[in-house]
Amino acid sequence: MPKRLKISPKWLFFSLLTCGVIAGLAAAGYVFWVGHSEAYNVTREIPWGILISTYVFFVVCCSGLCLVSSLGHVFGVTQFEQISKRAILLAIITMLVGFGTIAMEINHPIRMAIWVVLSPNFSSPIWWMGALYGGYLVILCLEFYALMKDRHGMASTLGLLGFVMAMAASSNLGGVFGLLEARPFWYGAFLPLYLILTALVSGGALLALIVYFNHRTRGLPFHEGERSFMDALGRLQALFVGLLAFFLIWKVITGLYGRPPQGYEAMMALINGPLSLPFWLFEVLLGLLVPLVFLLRRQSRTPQGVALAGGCSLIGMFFMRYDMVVAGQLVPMRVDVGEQAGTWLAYTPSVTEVVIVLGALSACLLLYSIAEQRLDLSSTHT
Amino acid sequence: MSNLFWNSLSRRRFLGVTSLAIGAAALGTKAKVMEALASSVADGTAVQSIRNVFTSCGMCVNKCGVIARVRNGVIEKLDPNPHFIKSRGMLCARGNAGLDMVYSPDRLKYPLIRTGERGSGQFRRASWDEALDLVAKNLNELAEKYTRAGTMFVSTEGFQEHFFTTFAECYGSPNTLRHPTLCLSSNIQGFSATFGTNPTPDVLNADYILMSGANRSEALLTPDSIDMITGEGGKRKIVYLDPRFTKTAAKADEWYPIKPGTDMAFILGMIHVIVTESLYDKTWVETNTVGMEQLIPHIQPYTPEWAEAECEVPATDIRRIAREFAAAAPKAVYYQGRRSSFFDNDTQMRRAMAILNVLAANWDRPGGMVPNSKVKLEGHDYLAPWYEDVPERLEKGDVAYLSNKDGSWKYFRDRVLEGTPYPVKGMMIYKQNPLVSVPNRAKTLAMMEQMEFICTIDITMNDTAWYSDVVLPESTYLERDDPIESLGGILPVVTTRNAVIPAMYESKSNLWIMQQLAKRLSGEIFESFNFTMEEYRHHQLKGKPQIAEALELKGVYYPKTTPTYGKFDGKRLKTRSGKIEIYSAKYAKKGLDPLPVYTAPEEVPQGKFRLILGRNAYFTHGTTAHNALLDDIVAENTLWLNTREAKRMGLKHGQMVRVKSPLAEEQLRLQVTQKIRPDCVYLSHGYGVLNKKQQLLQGKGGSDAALVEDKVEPISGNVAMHQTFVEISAA
Amino acid sequence: MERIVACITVLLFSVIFTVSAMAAEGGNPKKGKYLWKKNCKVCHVAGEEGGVLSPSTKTQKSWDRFFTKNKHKKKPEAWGKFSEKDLKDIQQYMYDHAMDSDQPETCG
Amino acid sequence: MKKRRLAIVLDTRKCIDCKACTVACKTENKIPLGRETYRNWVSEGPLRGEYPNLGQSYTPGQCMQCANTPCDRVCPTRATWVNDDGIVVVEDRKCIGCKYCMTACPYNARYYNEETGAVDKCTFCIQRVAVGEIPACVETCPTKVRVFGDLNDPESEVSELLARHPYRVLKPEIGTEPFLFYLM
Repeated sequence: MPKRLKISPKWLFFSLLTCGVIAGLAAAGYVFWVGHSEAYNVTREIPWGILISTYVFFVVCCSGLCLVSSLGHVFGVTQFEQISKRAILLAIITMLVGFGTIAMEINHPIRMAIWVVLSPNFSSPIWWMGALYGGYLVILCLEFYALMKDRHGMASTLGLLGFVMAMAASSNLGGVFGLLEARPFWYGAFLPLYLILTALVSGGALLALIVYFNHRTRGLPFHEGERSFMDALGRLQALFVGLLAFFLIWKVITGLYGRPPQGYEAMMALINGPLSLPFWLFEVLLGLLVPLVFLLRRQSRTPQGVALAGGCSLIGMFFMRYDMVVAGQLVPMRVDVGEQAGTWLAYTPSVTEVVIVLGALSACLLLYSIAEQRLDLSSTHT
Repeated sequence: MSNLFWNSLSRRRFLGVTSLAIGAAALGTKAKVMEALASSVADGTAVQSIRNVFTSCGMCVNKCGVIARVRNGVIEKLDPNPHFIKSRGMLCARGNAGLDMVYSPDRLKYPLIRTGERGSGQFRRASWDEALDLVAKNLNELAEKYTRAGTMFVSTEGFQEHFFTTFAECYGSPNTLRHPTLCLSSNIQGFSATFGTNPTPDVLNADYILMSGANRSEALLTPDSIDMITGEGGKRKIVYLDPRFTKTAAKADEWYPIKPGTDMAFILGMIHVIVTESLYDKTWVETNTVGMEQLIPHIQPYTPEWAEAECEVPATDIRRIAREFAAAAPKAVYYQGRRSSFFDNDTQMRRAMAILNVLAANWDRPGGMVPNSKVKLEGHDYLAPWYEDVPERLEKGDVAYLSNKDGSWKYFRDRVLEGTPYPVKGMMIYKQNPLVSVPNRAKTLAMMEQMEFICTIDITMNDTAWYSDVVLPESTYLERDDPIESLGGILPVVTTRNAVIPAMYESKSNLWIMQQLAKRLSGEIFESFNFTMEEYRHHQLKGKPQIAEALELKGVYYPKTTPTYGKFDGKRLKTRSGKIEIYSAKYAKKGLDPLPVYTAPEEVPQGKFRLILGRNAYFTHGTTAHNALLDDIVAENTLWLNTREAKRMGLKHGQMVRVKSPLAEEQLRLQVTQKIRPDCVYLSHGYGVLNKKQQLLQGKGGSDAALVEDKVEPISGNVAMHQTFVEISAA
Repeated sequence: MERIVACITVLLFSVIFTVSAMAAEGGNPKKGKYLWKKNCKVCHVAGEEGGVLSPSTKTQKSWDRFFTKNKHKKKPEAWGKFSEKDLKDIQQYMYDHAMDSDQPETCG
Repeated sequence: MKKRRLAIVLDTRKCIDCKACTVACKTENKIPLGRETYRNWVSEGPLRGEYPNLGQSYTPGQCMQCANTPCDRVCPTRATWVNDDGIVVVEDRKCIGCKYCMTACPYNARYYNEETGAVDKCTFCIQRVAVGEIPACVETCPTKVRVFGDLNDPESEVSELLARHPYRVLKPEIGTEPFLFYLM
């Protein structure tokens, strides 16, 4: 009889994530080998695909973590302080992974590093994106250092600075899209504000998950204080998600009302077009309605309920980024083929693109899990 | 090893190598390229070797003027020659894509001898000596066994085709078979029977142009395609008849989706109006033509109302168009187009067209039908040996008016298959690709199957080469010196080809190949080929130094820049009567209709569609589909089906469909469009190949040659390609 | 069906006509071409004694007249070396490719 | 020397959609093969009417060399700019391949060139213009749809054409101030 192999859940969890990361790295290697045009399904009409939307997902998560966790050590909402370290650590990780994802999308990341410094264009939202997120990363690192070293004064100051940077960076990221006159679906002040709000939703959702899984994996019971924290977080999330629902409703209404050129077609791509599945199933149902139901009902606003709502929101957010990035490009800039012209262009991510995204998600979880194992992230205030 | 080198470089890389070259030389960025070029011009020192070579395009029959730019031995760009008046200083997509003919990785690179079954594509590389010896041996043996008529010589137009037909004549075979009976022979026949020649419509100066299926925006013909658009357009009107809404239709003032095969009814209806309403110049017709008195009674039954029932163009429009046409005369022209291999009544249809032109009194007048001018060059004299006991052309007598030089593809192939009156067992092919270009591919295959020897000279492994025993690589038009060529037209030009770069791989010019074969056959035959291209060209220009000088300076010679009209005034035409023949006594004598008599085309059977063929501006016949630059524009042919019919049949745009004709079934992608009559389907020519070598064409589109039945027009021997009915179903 | 009959009739007629024309003239045009090129073209090119001449210089009628009446009046001795059969062959070639012959124009 | 403002005036009524311009551009500018790699194009307009009353227009286009230049504005590394002749150029070595300019261009005039490793676009054949030649697309066009010239020269053919004829630009509502003018 061979010795019975015992597979612990932890072992399985880590090996799965490691496999994901390896797959992602392999895909990245493949991209370096064959080149972007071969590996990716992005086209000249739709130059930005799932890698960009995943990047947006990650960096907005990062901003959100910072914004929500600032409620603790910046604004002194004590209930939130217990998770400051974890929030900042995850923020750093999501940003790094986000940067990794966009590095795969950009053809020349090294050229970028050189020329954004030597030849900056201050009118370019992407330049500002780099500058803001770069600066923000430094602040996050310092803040994490301060938290780990229990330098609360420094942490608070840096937290405040980080809060401002998070607002600036995420709204500027909205500006990357919102400043393109060529793309009516994106153009305008909506996206910068929307990105701040979605940052809050993502941040809240992630915090709920952090707290919940911290307890679950360590087998800790939820004490009264933690239950009330989760309840407060749940209420806050309900507010954010509710606001988001209104944002979305008005975006849809303005997209359809009067059928604005191009904006209408892009909106229809979501409502009854190539993106309707991710839109209705993931973005609306899973991302908005399910969390709202869990968060508004007192009975379900338990730690589990809030965490579940957070998980759903987060999945919804991932698809929401995808919908936003792709829908803005689906309407042709130019009709080339006369009679045969369709309303929409086509984009489906390639296997390589999907594997890179899965690798990025795995890397994010893996890094965080390792950090949880290696560092003492428990709050000194509890 | 050069072939391996080219194999290892992908197409993309090729273009990349040159771009790297320019990049490296000019220090990086495009902005720098500009600076480098600017400075090199400023101080007069070129950084690298750049040559500009005058030559003529070889991508289709037009032979437009080209300036080839060669950088460090690589052809970098083909530009139009602005002096080349025939092409109005332009170069089309194909002309620009000529680069890929030279640098395509799929080019034939060295002589090949078949090792496997025919059609298996198994060849081995051979030396020129071995391959040529084998061809000569077979030619001798075939002559021995089947007489010299037992080998057919298949070719199509080109500046070096002459050497091939000369070789055929010197070898002693009467059986040369060229492309005109797949193209325009009925057109030539109909117009020549009327005018003694096939004149050129003066598109530039015409005020009123009628066109039947001559798709000049897509089947480009210089200068007509350009003049149609850029002519003095103030009073210009174009009326266009075509079952398809082509790009020419998009440019026309009026488009009528005429019922295929009924153009003659439309024309007769117009003639009826012009004759009965006396809208023609009676004095002119009286002095210059014969047969008006027979036409007047002949045309009586062909009223516009009758015509409407046949051709589906409203009688009121026919009447109006006839009156407008007559009012615009003599600057009104019924443009005869080029390919006329549509229906079995085509010669008579072109006769009707010619007669309508006669009634416009536009012969040899501005904006009318102008007889071609041509600059005379010294001909190459040769003396083909005399062989006793060589029979006449195989299909002699099968066609009312058979061209000795061109033959008639349909009848010839049938005779080979029957083996009567004598067997033909050898096939020499130059530049033509009959498996793609001749309707009823199965028959062509069967004909090739019964051949004892087939040799193809081409630049690419096309279907015909694929089924050959010996394949000889010719150098492309950009790698050869060609004879001086005189191109006729309203404004004739003289042009030539100069080797832009040396021939790549082991490819050779056709002249060289013919010389080598001649040498191997006999000293007497070689006598006719014993010259260099330089000597040949020198002889052509004997006593005409002005041409040599113009070719040197401008790449083209033209004696005049404005047309001469009326040069035939008072002169005898090349008809029996010496006049324009409305009534053809010559036809009457042969038992043919002396005046065009309308016969209605067969109705489309229930549940079927009429298959019609055509072109787009991105490739030439079967020869340029395999061009990477053009493949980027159109990658395959599609089957056009009217939107209404597609809806009725539940077929969707872009899906694969089966097209079934009585001969074959092909599969291709469906294009649902309003741009075609509901009773027709259309596909463009040149796809659905059999060979496994032309990478870009593998699995692309369907073959028209496989589907189309070999119906024929008996007066000219031209095939009738629009008389095949097909069934469509989802694949 | 009618059309097929028509086609066959046309074909029959054309065959009969070609055959009868041949019978009437009796020459072998290919041989005629050879003889013409070999013997006559020496003088009948630009700058030579005979001046430029080709089959398409004259009409069928004038070729017939030339061979039956004129018989190379300008230089009868050039005529002498041909046999009766040779002359028939040359005449046939000239006739077949005369200015108003049935030989159609071509392409390229 | 007075600054030039180079422009192309197009008479689309002459365009037969033969795509000579596209192939000429591809060879002149060493553009990699592929259906997505091109600097200029001919658009088939929507089919007007119902069978048998149909109409269709063909509209050639390329980079509009906008004066109010969205791609220039958004490029993070200033790899693209408008030169003294009014031509929007790309400096390959500075291009990071973020493709922001591609999303910013309302005409889809840019594509990523894998061989040069940079976003690429029409430059009015800057290498030809520098030595006094006209762009390849202008030269090769059978029906001479395009006329190329300097709008700062009141005597130039483009200036005259724009003075004499009504014209339009593409997507004027976006405010890009394009320098490709379409005669009406």
